[in-house]
Amino acid sequence: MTEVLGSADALAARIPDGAKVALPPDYSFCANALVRALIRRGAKDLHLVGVPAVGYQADVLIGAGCVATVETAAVTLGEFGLAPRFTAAIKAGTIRMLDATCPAIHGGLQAAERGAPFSVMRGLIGSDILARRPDWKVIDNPFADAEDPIVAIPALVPDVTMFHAPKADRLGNVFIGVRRECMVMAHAAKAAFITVEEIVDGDLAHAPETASGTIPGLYVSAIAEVKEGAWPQGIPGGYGPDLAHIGRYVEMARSEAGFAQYLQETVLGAEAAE
Amino acid sequence: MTEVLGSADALAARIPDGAKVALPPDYSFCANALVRALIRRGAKDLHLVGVPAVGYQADVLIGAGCVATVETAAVTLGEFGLAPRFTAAIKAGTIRMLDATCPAIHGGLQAAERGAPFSVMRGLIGSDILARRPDWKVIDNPFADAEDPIVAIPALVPDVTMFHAPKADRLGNVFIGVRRECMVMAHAAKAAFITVEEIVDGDLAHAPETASGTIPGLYVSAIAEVKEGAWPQGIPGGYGPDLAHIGRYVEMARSEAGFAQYLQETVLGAEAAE
Amino acid sequence: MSDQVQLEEILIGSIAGMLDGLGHVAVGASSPVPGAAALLTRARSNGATRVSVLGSENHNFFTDGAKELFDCAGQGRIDAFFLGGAQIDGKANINLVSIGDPDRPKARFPGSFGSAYMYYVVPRVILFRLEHTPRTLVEAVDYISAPGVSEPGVHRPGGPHALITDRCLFSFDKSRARFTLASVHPGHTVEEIAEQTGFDYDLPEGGVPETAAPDAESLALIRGPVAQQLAEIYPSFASRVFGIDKAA
Amino acid sequence: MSDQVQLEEILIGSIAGMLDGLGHVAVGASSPVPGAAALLTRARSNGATRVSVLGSENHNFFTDGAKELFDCAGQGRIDAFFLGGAQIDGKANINLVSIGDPDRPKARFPGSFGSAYMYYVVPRVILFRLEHTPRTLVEAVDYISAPGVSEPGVHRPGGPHALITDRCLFSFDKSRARFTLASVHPGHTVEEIAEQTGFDYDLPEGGVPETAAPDAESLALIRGPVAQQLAEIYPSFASRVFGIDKAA
Repeated sequence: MTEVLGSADALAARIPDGAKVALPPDYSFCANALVRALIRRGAKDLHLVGVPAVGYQADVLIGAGCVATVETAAVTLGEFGLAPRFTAAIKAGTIRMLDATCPAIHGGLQAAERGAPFSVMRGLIGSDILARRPDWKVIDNPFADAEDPIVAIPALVPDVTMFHAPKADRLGNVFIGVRRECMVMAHAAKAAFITVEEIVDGDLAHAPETASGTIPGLYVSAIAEVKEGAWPQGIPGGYGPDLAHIGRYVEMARSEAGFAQYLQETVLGAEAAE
Repeated sequence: MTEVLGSADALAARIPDGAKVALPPDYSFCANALVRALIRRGAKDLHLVGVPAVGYQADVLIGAGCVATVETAAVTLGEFGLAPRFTAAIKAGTIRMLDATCPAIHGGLQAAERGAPFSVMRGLIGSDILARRPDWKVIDNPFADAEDPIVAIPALVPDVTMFHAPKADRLGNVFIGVRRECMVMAHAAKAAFITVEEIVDGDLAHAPETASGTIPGLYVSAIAEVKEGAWPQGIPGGYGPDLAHIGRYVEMARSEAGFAQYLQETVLGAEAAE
Repeated sequence: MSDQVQLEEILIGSIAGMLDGLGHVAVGASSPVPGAAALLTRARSNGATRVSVLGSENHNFFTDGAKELFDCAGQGRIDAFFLGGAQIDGKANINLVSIGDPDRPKARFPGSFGSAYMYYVVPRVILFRLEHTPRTLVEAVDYISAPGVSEPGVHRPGGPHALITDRCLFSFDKSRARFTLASVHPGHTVEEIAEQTGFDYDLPEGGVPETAAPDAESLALIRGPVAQQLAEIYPSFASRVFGIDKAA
Repeated sequence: MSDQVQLEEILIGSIAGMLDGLGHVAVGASSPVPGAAALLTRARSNGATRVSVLGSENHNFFTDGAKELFDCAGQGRIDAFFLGGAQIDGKANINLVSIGDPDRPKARFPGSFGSAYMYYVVPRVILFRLEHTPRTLVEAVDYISAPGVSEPGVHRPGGPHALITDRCLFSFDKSRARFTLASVHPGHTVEEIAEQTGFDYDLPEGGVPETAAPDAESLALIRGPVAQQLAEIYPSFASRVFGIDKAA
């Protein structure tokens, strides 16, 4: 059964060092309170998977030294430009980068969702993305009359999927609406730790107005109610991003010292609040 | 843009002879008014694809001589037992049967949805299903250390997807709720012809309580409002099946003469009403 | 409903005994006895065992369409499932398709449904067949919807665990691809099983026990909450076996 | 906003000219000029052209999550898309990843996003790069996020159609894997393009025309409804170029 926990920090305690952690893109449901809790608990050697891209979440975790590997189609702060701690880490060679392309991330997760060892996809052939991914294979399309190489992407099984959703019920059902990548991420992963704006009464998986956008509790390891748990990002259909804060982050994170001060102000002292 | 047509018969006129037509299972959204309209227009040589199983819809179409091929994991009338016209046609050898298993149908449609030439799936090896499907291939899993045969299912691209949904809007957006197989069927097919209980005002793809269960009009070729268009089957969340009618169907359809009488009573004279 | 323990109740109790402690049991459409067994297991677990009954509104939480059952099984999230067969043979091959030449069969059944996947990936598949005769339990099936065992090298985490019929319970040994007669239901005999079974099977050392009836607590659960829940999904079964009409 | 036609308006009109008559144009995140061009095309088609703008609430109808854009393209339902690149070379290879050795790069960019798929499957990909210098338009990219052309035998229904910059428009010939200078924007010269372009390209016979400004009707649409729609998606762009604040 889905555990109902009291805080993002309680969820973070269940995400082990070295875990392969799937994160949604900035325009989806980012669990930033849980990101901060992971930093506070001193998480190490995380393998982040951006589904299919990732931004602030990854940058903060990288800056705080929690990350060994980033696997994604892009790391970007959108209109704020390059992610400073990611860029610094790549230049310094302190994280391993597994560049991908969006549908390869989706295809790997869908293979995991289907219990298949791999998915095949068009594209990629002739790119340096493929050339630098020996874990992907080019095979022959067995249905083609002539030579027809196609890329096989192995099942991508996250140890943990984490995101911040608008609501859950006490049975562990989590409403994600049209942010369906969060459902695939939960299906594909071994565990899902989800913060929500609100834990509500009733059964979201059976109420007609929510059922089609709800992840059943079967796939949800634990939830915690965390108000504004996406901050400083927004939650689609809810509040918007805190653009002033993100702008300040980008300024401070240009230097290691500035980033350390940001962590001190925004993350390390925030335990009581989350 | 999605066409809004006046009747099931107008939709049926757009479904050509020989089309590969995807149909949902009995417990989903069956477009039986459109089935009757296809019979009235004298459709021929249809290749039915049951996603993943099919029942009354297929049996009536087979009995009326509209069907050349059935591709599905099962043809069943559920608690009413075997589908009589299907069974008779199989014994007489008058239709081609492509037996499948449920996840092979889903895998083929998902390959089509993804624009991939095939999906791979576990299972099937050693079965007569596989032995009798030369259009499926066994390939080596390129990610395995040892021999690891796995079945490749080619993309299943229906010419037409047809079903009966609770509602659509005038933009062609169609609400299907948790009956997500209907969304995959629409994504995978070249055309989708959909009857609905009701055409409503507004934009279902943007209203929060319907968006997550809505197929965007991009995938919908044409719709028609047909009240009780699933009859004699029900529509989940709406009306239930007409068990007395289905029971009578099963009795009448035991013989060719009885089926002909059923068609005369239920289908051929119903044009004005649909 | 009489006070005597009915065959269905023995079957329900016996199947539930094979499900206790599992996390998630899924039941296909039109399977009232396995469905009742799964609901009994859930009741005895105080809800720790999840149950998915296809075709049920209340006991089915899937929200991703017809594919989710199979995806869920492929993810390793379904611990037990039920399959039947027009024919079942001594190697636990099942036939859901046809008798005779499949191209011009003497009998045609609905089809294989998800068996050719579920049988491979669900760890504990329980075969359930109420008609136990030499016609249904055969030496070799006419059509293999799904094989009981696979060649080495074929990925197969799942497979048959047992076969329960209206006469007896067989266990299945995957390494030897053979059934063993595990117990005989009350009122039936070892000799009768031998006569009515078309395939070879093993007998346990020390004799064949009688299939146990459910204990009093389980019987109360079966006749109480389980029967009530069943009435929503299988009204005619609940009415016939438990005399319960579907709740409004 | 002055009455003079601005560079952005010329770009918008020029791109829209390559989109007219298409059924569905998709625009990636952070692409205001291509987004405006797609919206202009839709306005000129009376809504017959569908437009999907990633990151927009109003102009994005997808309901199947982040994968739907790519699925939709794979199904052949997207006729045109836009890509850029930190570097673009003369064979239309694009680099969205890094400069120098990718393991210890001199510069690192966000990454390839969906380019290594969309570039292969969308029939008409328009490359868009506002900084036209020898540093961005290079002989050979340092990292191929997606190649401009593919070997025979590689499934590739899609690919580059044109490259538009702040100085000019190049067309692309897939069979020869070469760009041709198609037109030069007002205020720029053929000589300047030669100086500022790091790759070889062809010149058309009969001279290089000037890129046409949008006609009066199109200009009115750009400055009217298109600018209003743009303000929802790209408020800072709409404010800077059209002096429009985001609608409430």
